[in-house]
Amino acid sequence: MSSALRRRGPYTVITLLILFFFVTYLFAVPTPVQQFSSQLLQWAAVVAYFAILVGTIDIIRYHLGPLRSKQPGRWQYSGALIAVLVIGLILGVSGVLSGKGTNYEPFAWLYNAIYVPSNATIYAILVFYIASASYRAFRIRNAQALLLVIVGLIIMFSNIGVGYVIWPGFVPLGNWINAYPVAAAFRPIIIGSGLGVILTGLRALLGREVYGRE
Amino acid sequence: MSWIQKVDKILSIRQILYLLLIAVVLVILLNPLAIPIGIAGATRDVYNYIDKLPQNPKLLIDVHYEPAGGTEMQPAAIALLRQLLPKGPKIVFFTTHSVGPIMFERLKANAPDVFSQLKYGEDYVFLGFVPLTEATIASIANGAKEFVAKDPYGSSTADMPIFKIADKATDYNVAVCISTSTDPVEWYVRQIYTPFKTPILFMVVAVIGPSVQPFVASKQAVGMISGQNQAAQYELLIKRPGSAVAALDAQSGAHVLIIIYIVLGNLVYWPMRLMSKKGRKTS
Amino acid sequence: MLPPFFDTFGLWIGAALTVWLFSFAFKDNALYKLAEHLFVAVAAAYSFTIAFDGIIRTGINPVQQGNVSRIIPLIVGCFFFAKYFGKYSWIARFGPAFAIGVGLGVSVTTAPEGFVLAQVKATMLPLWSADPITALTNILMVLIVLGGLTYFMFTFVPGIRGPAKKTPFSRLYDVFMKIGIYGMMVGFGTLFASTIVSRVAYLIGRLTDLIASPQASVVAVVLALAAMGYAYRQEKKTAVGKA
Amino acid sequence: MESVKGFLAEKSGLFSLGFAFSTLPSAAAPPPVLGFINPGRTATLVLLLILFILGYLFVNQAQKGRKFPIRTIAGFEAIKEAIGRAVETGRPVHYTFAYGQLYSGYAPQFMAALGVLTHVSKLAGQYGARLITTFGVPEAIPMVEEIMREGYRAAGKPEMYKVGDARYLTTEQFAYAAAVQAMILREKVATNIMLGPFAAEALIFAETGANAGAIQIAGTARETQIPFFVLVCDYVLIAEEMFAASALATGDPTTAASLGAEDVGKIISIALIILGIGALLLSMNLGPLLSI
Repeated sequence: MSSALRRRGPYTVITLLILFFFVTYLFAVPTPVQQFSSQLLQWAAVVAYFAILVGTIDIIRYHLGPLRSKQPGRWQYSGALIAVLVIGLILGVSGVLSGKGTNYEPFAWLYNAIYVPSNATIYAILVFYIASASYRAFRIRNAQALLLVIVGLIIMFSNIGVGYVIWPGFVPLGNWINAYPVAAAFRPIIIGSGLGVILTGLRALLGREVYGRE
Repeated sequence: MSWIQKVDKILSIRQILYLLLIAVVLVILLNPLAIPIGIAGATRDVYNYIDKLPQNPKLLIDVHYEPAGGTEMQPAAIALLRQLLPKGPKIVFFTTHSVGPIMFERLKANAPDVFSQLKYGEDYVFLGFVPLTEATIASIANGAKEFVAKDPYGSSTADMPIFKIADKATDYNVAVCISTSTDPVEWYVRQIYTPFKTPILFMVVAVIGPSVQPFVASKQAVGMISGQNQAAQYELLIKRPGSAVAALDAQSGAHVLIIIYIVLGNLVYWPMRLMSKKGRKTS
Repeated sequence: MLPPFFDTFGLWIGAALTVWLFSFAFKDNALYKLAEHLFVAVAAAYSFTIAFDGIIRTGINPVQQGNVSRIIPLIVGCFFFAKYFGKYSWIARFGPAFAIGVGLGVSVTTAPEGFVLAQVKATMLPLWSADPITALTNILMVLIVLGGLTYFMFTFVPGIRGPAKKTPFSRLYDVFMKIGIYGMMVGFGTLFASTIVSRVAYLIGRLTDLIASPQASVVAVVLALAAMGYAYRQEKKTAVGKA
Repeated sequence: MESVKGFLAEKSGLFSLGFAFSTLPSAAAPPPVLGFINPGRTATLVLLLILFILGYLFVNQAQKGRKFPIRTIAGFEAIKEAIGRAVETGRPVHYTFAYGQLYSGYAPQFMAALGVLTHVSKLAGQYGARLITTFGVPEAIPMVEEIMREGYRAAGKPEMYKVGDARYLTTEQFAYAAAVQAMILREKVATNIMLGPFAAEALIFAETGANAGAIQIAGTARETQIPFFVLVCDYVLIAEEMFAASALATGDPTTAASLGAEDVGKIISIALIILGIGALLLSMNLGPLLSI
């Protein structure tokens, strides 16, 4: 029993759920069934919160490794990480239990001082990479690259004030490129991803998708 | 090594380019240039659409951006709220980004003129963080009040007057997705527009703007504000220039630097390529 | 309330972390690693808190208010933790299975209209119009879409079963493949150029914050330079040692 | 200045999109189609049924031996040459496939990346190249180890597999990115292959690989990252090409069969577009038919 549940269980759950939504979305079903489908959606959203909890536990477990083995050049960082994480957890959970949530002052201080600037900066590093990539990558090696570079330059000029000063037409031209050729260029990718979703659904139904396998 | 290869070598030193970039942005931030800004048709379309909304419009807004994207998305969000304010909007805010609650508090703090005139629970409500899944968006669309029993401040949603008029996707005049990622954008299309035909409006970072264009072109979305440049244009349209307009001068500076590097890259590349071809022929 | 000292302290930490994380672009160093680990720690603590809060508001509170069925997702959610208990780790797969099943259920049913039919419908454009710009725009759009769709076909394409003679049909296929590639280049050029706006915006945001606390920034820059110099020297030493 | 703006406003009106303002649903719900299909969803039902039935038939036929050939994909073909070059230079091949949870919306991309990895490790075994795989997907650790070990074993060189060459890093984006970046530079990789749902780190890797002078082959179905790969890398697998490459790599007939079913979906789309345009010629609008 337990082995059958183990092997077929998750796959059966996925199959039943897909079929249920297939029917309730497409066919006129009685109102209680419709309501139940809305219930299922809410349940799935609640379940998704738990994945985040597990993610945090995984991070702690991962960093306990270097800390335990005193891995040179790493254990100090892992130690600092776990210490700050635990402080953050204590502050955060006590904030939630006290009813103030994330607005609990010490916790708010922690994320405003560390999280907000770090998050913003870590993405801002990318500006350097895109700048140096522009120097080497935007070279006209062939006809395709020529088109890419010309369009890129037009869009750059249409996005900034300097472009508008040089030639006001850059703005409507950039707008046109975005609204028509670019929309058309990404349309096949969107159609493809839509078809991909449908086929993923079918493969899951047939038990051939990764979630259905043992 | 020929002189042109030496030039290439100098230009390839990444650290020089990085320092130049920081210097250009820093200098312009300290000495604004007030370069005029042209307004794109797409921005005007959004402005006109919001302008034509009836009195007391009902909106659903997903604050899906993190501090990094905030520089781009917050000005657009504030401009939208300022344009809506005279109409007496009813807004249900929520966020599918774990940092969303921080960003919402910052949005409130940075637009005191808007939020001081809206009454919590009656004119607007914040549902807090809900996980980033397609089922979540569908749940919000099927009835936000039932899904989230209490707001993050501890009040029960069941008693809030706003949910009597704005609870399900069909109640809203427009659903706004302010996003740094394509996921919520795609799920808005699939779970809010497709089943309920509720008009949706995108406010996205410039990175994902182009890839979202097909949904705007197919009229599945009523419009899109993409990136800091369009946020600045939006600020100009509502006649309240803010941080996006202020940033656009520095944008110009950085762009010009990058464009110069692109041009130099090609000026260096072609002679080198021709030379290496010649070299191969003679050898 | 926190003592006012914390406000200044917070600004200093913020400025220091900004500079240290930036230093990564120039040279990986110890202060960058420290900043990165602090970031991950607070981020993890933050998301845990926010999820915990969410579980209470959408799971436990409704149960308290009488919506008893909400206990089901709470139980299914607890399955996730089974993965830490070797023997019962298989139970953990029911959590994701439930989430994936519902996710696929709602996406498979809405994708045909939302992602395929609506896009197809929007491409049914009149190829002629009194206004030449509209007509040309429409022709261009239709060609690019058909070209892209052709490009993404893998099985049912001419000449797939062995080298075949060029037929008019296979030539047409080649032409549309080309149109598809060039169309995508327009899209990618635009995307690249737009990305610059976002990235520069991030930089502007960071520098604006640093300008707000100049002393802290200067101190942080000096420390970062020292750390980078140290990392550089260490690297040279090991390089010499290896040689 | 104002006049210029006015001119532009007029001009941009020319280019702006016309919006339908009447998209609000009408209050009275229309009755079900044929008495049981929800209004507006008939076309969805038809398309889903066609694809499900065809997909099922194709997968069935594939299991019984029908071949679904796949067109050549330049980026996939290039893997051979790129690994060859790594052997010539005596430097390693690096393969990475992004970070995240396996059981998520990105599962198809992760699985495609693992599929291509089987091909890469087979070739690495045949040519005797050292392969280093880095990734941030914890659930994939056993699969990656098994695939790499098998690649060397099949070529009769099991001793070439070293435990440390299958490197799970972390699920944290920038920690993963920093580690991969450092690895590319330290090991001076000759061939850098990147396939998977990369986010912002795509450009970091591509730039670093270019600095290390590696031949780079990259692919992702995250459309926002494709431009960086197109610009910086030597070969790119654009969006669905990645899935096709995986089918080629594993030789799994059912994967090829479902790609065939997707092709049918695209043929239907092309046919509908051409039909729709043709109907417009006869001043008929087929558009509304797609939303009955």
